[in-house]
Amino acid sequence: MSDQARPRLSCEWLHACAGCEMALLNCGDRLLGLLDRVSIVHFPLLMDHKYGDRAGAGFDLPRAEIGLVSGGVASREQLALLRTMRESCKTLVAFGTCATHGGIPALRNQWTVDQTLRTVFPEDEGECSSAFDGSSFLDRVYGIDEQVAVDLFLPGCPPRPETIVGVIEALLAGEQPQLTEKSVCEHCPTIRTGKGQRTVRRFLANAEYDPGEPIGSMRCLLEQGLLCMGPVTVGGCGGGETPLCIRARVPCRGCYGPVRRNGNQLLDMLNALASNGIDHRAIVDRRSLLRFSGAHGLLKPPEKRR
Amino acid sequence: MIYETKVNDLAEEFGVHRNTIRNWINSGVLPAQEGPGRRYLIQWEDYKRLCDKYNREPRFVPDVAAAGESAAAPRSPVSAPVPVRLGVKTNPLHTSPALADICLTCGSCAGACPIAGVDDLDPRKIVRMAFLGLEEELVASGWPWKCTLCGKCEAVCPMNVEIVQLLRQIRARCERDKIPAAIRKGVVTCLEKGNNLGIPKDDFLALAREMGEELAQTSCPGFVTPIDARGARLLVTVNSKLPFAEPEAMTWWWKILYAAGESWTISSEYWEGLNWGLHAGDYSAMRTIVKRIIDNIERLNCTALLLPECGHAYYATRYALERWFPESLQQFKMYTVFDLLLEYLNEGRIRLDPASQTKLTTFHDSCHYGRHSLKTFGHGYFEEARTLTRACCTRYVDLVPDREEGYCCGAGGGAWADPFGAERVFHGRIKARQIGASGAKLVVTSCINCRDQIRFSLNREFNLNVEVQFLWELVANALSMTPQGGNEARHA
Amino acid sequence: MPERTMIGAVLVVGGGISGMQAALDLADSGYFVYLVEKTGAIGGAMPQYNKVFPTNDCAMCIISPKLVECGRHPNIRIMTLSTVIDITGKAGNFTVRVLEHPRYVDPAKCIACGQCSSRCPRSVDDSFNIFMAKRKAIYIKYPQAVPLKYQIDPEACIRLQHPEKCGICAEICPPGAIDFTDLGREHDLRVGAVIMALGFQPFDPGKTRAWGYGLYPNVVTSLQFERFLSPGGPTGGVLARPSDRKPVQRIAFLQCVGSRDRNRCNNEYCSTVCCMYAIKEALTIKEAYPEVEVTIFYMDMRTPGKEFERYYERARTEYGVRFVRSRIHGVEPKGNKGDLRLHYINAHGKQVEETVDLVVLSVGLETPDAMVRLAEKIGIHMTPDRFASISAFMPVHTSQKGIFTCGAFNGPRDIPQSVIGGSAAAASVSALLNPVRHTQTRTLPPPPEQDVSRQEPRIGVFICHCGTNIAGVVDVEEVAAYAATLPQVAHVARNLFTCSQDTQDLMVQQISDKGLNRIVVAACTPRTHEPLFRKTLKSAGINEYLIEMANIRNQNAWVHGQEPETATAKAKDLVRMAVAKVRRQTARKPLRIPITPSVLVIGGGVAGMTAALNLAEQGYRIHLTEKTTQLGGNALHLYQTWNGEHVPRFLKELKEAVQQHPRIEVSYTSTVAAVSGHVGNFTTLIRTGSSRKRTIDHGAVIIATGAKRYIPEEFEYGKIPKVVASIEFDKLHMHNETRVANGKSFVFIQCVGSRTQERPYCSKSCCTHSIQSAIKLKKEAPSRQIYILYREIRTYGQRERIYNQAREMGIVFINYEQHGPPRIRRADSGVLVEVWDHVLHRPLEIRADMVILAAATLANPEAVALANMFKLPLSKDGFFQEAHAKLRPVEFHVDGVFVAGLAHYPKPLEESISQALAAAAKAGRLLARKEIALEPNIALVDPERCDDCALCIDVCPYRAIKLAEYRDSEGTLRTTVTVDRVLCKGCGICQGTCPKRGIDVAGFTTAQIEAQIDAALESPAPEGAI
Amino acid sequence: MNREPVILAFCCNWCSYAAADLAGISRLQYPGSIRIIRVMCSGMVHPEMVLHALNKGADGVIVVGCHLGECHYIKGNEMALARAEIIADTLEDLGIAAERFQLTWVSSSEPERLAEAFRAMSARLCALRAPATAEAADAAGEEA
Repeated sequence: MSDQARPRLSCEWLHACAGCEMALLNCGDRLLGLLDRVSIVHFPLLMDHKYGDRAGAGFDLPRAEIGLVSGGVASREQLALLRTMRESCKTLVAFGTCATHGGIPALRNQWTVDQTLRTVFPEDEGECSSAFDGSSFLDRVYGIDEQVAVDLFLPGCPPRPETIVGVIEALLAGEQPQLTEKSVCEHCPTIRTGKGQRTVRRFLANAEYDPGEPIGSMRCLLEQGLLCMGPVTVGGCGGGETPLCIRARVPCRGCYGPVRRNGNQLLDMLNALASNGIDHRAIVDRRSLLRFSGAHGLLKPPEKRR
Repeated sequence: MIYETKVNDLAEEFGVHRNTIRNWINSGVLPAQEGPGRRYLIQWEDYKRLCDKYNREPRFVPDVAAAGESAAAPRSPVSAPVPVRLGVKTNPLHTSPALADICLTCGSCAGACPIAGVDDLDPRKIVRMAFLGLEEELVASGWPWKCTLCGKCEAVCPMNVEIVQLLRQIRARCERDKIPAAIRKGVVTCLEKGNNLGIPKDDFLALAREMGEELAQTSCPGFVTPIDARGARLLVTVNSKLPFAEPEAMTWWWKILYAAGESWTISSEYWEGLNWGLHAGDYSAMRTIVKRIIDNIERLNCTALLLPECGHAYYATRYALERWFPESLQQFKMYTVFDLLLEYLNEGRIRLDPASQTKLTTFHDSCHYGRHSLKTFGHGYFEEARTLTRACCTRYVDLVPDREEGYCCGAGGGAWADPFGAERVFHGRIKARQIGASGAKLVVTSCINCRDQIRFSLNREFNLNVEVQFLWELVANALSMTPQGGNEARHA
Repeated sequence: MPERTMIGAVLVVGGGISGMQAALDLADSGYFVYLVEKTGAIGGAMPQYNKVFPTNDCAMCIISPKLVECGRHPNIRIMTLSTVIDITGKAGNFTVRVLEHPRYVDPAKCIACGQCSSRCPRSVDDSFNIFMAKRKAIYIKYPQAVPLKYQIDPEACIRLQHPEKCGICAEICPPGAIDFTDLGREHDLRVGAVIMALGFQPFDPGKTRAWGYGLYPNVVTSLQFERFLSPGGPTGGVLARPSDRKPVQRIAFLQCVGSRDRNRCNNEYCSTVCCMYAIKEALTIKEAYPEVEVTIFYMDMRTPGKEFERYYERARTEYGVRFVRSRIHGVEPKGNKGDLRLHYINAHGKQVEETVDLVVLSVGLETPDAMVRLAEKIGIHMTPDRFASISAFMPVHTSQKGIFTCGAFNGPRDIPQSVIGGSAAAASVSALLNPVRHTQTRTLPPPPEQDVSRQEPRIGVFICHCGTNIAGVVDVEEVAAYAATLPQVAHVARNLFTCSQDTQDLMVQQISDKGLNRIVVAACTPRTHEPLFRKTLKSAGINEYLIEMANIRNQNAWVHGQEPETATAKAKDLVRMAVAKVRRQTARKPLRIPITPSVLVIGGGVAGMTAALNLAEQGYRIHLTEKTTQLGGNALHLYQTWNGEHVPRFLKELKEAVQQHPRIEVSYTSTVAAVSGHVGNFTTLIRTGSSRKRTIDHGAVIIATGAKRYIPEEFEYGKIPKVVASIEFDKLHMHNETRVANGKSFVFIQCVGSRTQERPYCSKSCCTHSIQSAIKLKKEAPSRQIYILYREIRTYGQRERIYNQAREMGIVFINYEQHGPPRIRRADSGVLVEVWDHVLHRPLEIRADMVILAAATLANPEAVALANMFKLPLSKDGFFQEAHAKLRPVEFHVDGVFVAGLAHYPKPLEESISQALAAAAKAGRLLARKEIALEPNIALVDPERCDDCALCIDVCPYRAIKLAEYRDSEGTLRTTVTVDRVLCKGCGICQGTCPKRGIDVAGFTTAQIEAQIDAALESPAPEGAI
Repeated sequence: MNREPVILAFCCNWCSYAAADLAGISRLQYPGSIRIIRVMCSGMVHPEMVLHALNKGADGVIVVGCHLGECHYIKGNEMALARAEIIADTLEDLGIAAERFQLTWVSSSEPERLAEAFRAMSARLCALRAPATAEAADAAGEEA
């Protein structure tokens, strides 16, 4: 298929780490097949592409059928870039949890820009600080859907490579990509009885299990008293198999974001604990439960709290 | 600790008149110092003593005293009185369960009794003591004599404990030389000389004739005091207090009898209309005195009897007749004052002019005619009294409460004659309050004790400023003495 | 009686709570019931009350569902304004002549619109409000009356008195229901049994002037006061002095007015309920007006019932109600401003005079003369206290076979005892008429139900005027116009009374005419009226759950009465919310499961045996487990009942009857080891002896595990041999042991272990028991000295007679409440008891040959395990906690489990027997249905959302949620969350827990709640929002 | 515009909803901006519903259950109590005033208590608004 005939794929990254892009590249043989079917018109991580007049009115991005945007929106520049992406792409995919829910960078939302800057670049530690006046920062880190309309949410930190390719392939085929709407627990094989511990164990504590036995013979980590975010986190990391962290016999960290798009992982998790009579106040930093989904106004700086 | 109060407040607290409080202060019964602003300063102990005397809950309790007074606190064995041993002796007062056993100890009687608390006793305690066998203590106590046997306690008792009967039994059990002198003397004199005051026969007859003549001159032409008139229908007794102290009071009845054209007589012997055997708990005396009346009726061939002045006399006589001489009641009719007056009124034998009395008038029920009669004989003379009173006045008001629930004047049961003046006045405070509250200016009653207590004692002690009349005095004054054809004829 | 002549119908005389309960139990057990009521509406006395003790429930609210249930039961025929004239025939086949007095209003036509009443020119005193308010000559007894049909008071009606005059009501009555020519009718009813629930009348204190009733306006009876407190009463619930409408500062309650009195009346008995209702009224005042001083003057506070003592204590300590032990002799006015004076003697023996604003006379209960005459006519023996004469062993049987009795006609009693009596009478009738069960009843087949699940919602909105209750405040027309604009609303109607029978018919019509498939009723509260409308939907052929109510009366018009605009706006919001919710309503079907027709009775005491025997006679198989080796339980220690009946003889007969009954199987030395299943289908593991186990299937269970006795630690018990507990004494006494035989002086000490801080409850039967023992001792040898040291003598009801008898015999009663408990010392040849006298306030010393301690009754410690197995609550004192202290006294919230006897609370024998019969009635009523329909408002798992995270499992209080294993299509073993439809009660705790909306209670789904929230906040933009 | 604060009240079927009915029977008055949503048990209310209501513009949310120990469903109100803590925590995280959410207990016989809870919450929310209103007025003044 000629470059002209192939559907165009545009990839942009905002407040992100490149992990999602790496995941896309990590999909092995299927990448080759994909490259045959799409024309990558924009992908800053892979190839140099001029943005046009950076200082002037805006960016100049190629039009594309599919746009992948990773990372949340943290600066005015990223916002402008995102808007341009939206205009230039037919189908816009929020790519990875930073894009869908702010991700790790949105932990910043607990503080004001000023506080963040002063913490990260203390004034007495060299001249770097002066380079950032903060004026280019937005007041907080946004999920991209807070700023523009998004057609598809593909969460994950990073999303599973096979899923990424599957989504793109589905879009190419004109189908609605099938992503699970259920939680991590759906494919978690651990033994659940509904009778859990009444306390939350320290994060550093290990799960109890027999290393010789399969995962399926291990007791549910939450019921063991480990703070497993599985029930409130949307699944998909295991691709229909045992979720990744569980495979490593560590509790889910919640990296796919809330199980329902508008859900609140913190609230749901605390509610789950409280309803089961577990002392939720034992959690050292409860807001860390929003470590992947602090956008959408769920994390706020302290002075705004009345 | 000083209790600071005003005379008014203290009077209200104890339910007595301020004059009484002043009397107490002046006489030293209640030591008090005059303080600023017309206040009196009273030592807590003195105030407490007064409260104890009338067994009233003190209104003012200093914190220090309260701490030591807590009733719930266990009493130390050292200060505790010697326990009463129960079940040791059998109880001779214990003649019937209705006298005490059935008592619920509910306190109704003690709450109703106007002198409950005096001497730290009340009807409930009396009943309880009788029940628990503390008879000697009871008999030695002055309380049964301070009690007017008004029967308010009995009327309210849900178990119908016969408290008055019990008290009479206690009175009866008292050594004769221990009972109040006046009562003892009255009974003895009556038995010996025919009347309580020992008025000689000649003196009485002379006085009766003289009063009759006066009456004939003033309002009843042709009236002659009928003495020993054989064959007269009605035998009328005379309360010895009247010829002794206020002879003209006899003539009110005479005037009515005259107006009604009654055929009546007074006996020259044993004309006494009192029967203090009842008060003394001396049933034998009571019986003797009643027997004399029966003898008089038989001797004079009368068919009806009237004891005109005194509630207790009617009651005692009726009681004795029913108990010891039931056959006599078949032979003659025993009238109450009300029965007779109503009969005259209803038969048109007398006519009454209400306009003769324009003061606001009330009627005070005698315990014996009212409550006791109701209880003992099945009928209390409540409505009759009011019908008659209303017929003689333009404005009438009831006392509240009255009738069966009425309060004793404070002088019943022989108390008018007894030496317990303070208690009598204290008892009368409720009557005084009632009269005051009614606004009546004229109190009508049917018993000489009641009249005297209200007229002489309560009027003074409580500044009542009311006129007190006998019912028949009121009736006599209201009589329309228009010439009635038959009157003279019948007398002739 | 040959079975073929028996009749499967029952006459219940009296429409009070007891009669209603009997009627409902019988009608549901397969018998047709005629419920004859002498007034124009059923309900009896309860609708007049403001609240009920000790739950403080609103009386009207708890009784109204029962009223409605009676009103619409296909097998209950309510005959109002009717009296029984004569009963002939015999058990199984009676003919009853009933006189139905004219109502002058055709109930079939009357729509209760109230126009007649509003136009009626004649006002008379309203007896429902005890003459403190007026009603018209044409009236309904009370607004919630069943049947809700107007009636004409012929005495008051101008037209009926003067045929040429008035007649306005007939002219304006829209359906033309008024008929001045109505005549009385006589009916001859053929029934198999009769239940006399004739009720009581309050004592009339106006018979004597002492209390000032009728003389001073500020003296009222407790029932009048109840009306004052009632929001529906003459003052609208505002407390004010009748004389001058001034606020009240001081209130005095005078107890025992018309009770325990042989002087001012002839009611020697205790009316049982007055202490508690006085406390209740006092509490109600204190809650509403804490500054008001409330004093209760009493002789003995009689609070022997369950939770009564705590109620009393709470009134005293928490609410500051003052209790003064002194009977008030009378009430006098003070001044002319309406104040009242009380003079009394306080506990210390001191004189006290007090002024109060209001005196409430706690009037007693008595049987109306007409009822006494009726009883005489049909040959029912009466007690000297003019109540039906009943045996403690057969507490609902009259002296006439086949005629039963219950409620206050059996002696003064409170609501739960009346309810228990009603059920007990029903059980006894059920046993008698079992052969002809279901012969007179009818079942109406429900119309076929159309499937609306695929239809677009077509919502019908019915907006109620509720007379003027709603329309007087809310602009109903505006609301209706607004409702019509809402999406998917296909029809809007306004009704004067949406709940009236005619509107129901109209609704059915409109549902079919307009093709409605979801209904919103904007009216009162779903708590009372939803069942009614559900039934209407059902008869209209659509699923009964496709309804939502908008509460625009109780929660709108009534609470914003002064703000019509606000109320109208709110009504619109509420309608919009209801529409939003009903749109998402789905059809539901109750789960019907067959019932195992047998009953497990746990405990072989009198309660257990009575229940077992009755149910066996009703035709069910019974398994009775007894943990010891013999039947009899605590009654084995009893000698006689309060009225002198011989217990051992009764017990022997009962045991034999139980042992010989073919349908009863008894397991001795047996206990319950495990329980599974649910109402209708329990499976219970019984352990017999140490090892043998067996499984029993049963549809219901009756817990009658009894109680145990307290072993005293006080009063030198166990140290001095002459100090014994009462139960031991009874044995010694029965055998005339030398200590008893030679004894000259006996001291009984009451409340040993009861009414303490540790056990703040009264053991209820000890006063009666000690007095009986004392009387027996005294009868044996009148010279014996007998002392009963007590805190409160609680010979409630007609037991007061034996208290009176005891005193009359010279038994000494000494109250040790004030001065502390007696001191016991060993003496040379006996025991020295020192106690202070409560009247003389002096110490007394008694040399006793024996001291008998009335030891408390304690909860059976084994109840805990049983409660856990059946998931039943226990009270703080360890007794089983019934579902509702007033109206569900033998049931639990767990269906199919019932309680009777001492397991519930300490009580005397006849109350245990009554309760056992009541429990049998409930079990029988359940089994008679043959299958059970379970409420479908339960949690449902959405398999689309649920991912088996198991968070909901542990939160379920009923353990209804489980992880079930299954193999998926590929054969892998997987788990899934399942809800047990029977165990689930629909609380939605799971729903509140689930992070993914994977589980929802039908009818209250998260989506519905969310829709309601959205609809609520959809109103015109909240300008100036915070 | 001086609007009364809009409050959503989740009332459990057995106690508080019954009390709300009784408040009507007793003719108690409370602010007209209360909207009651009937739930079977206070334990049915998911914290998300509270947040949802506040996000949708409710000025306050009150959850009313049976008194502790008196839950019709044994422990639903304890559940609500535990959730109230996390709701409070979450509101803090979201910078929403704690006054906007309240959990309280009312038995079916305590209509006055319920009405008082409604009145008190409304008053609290008004008080909360007062400074904001002042600010708004200032702002309006500046604009002018």
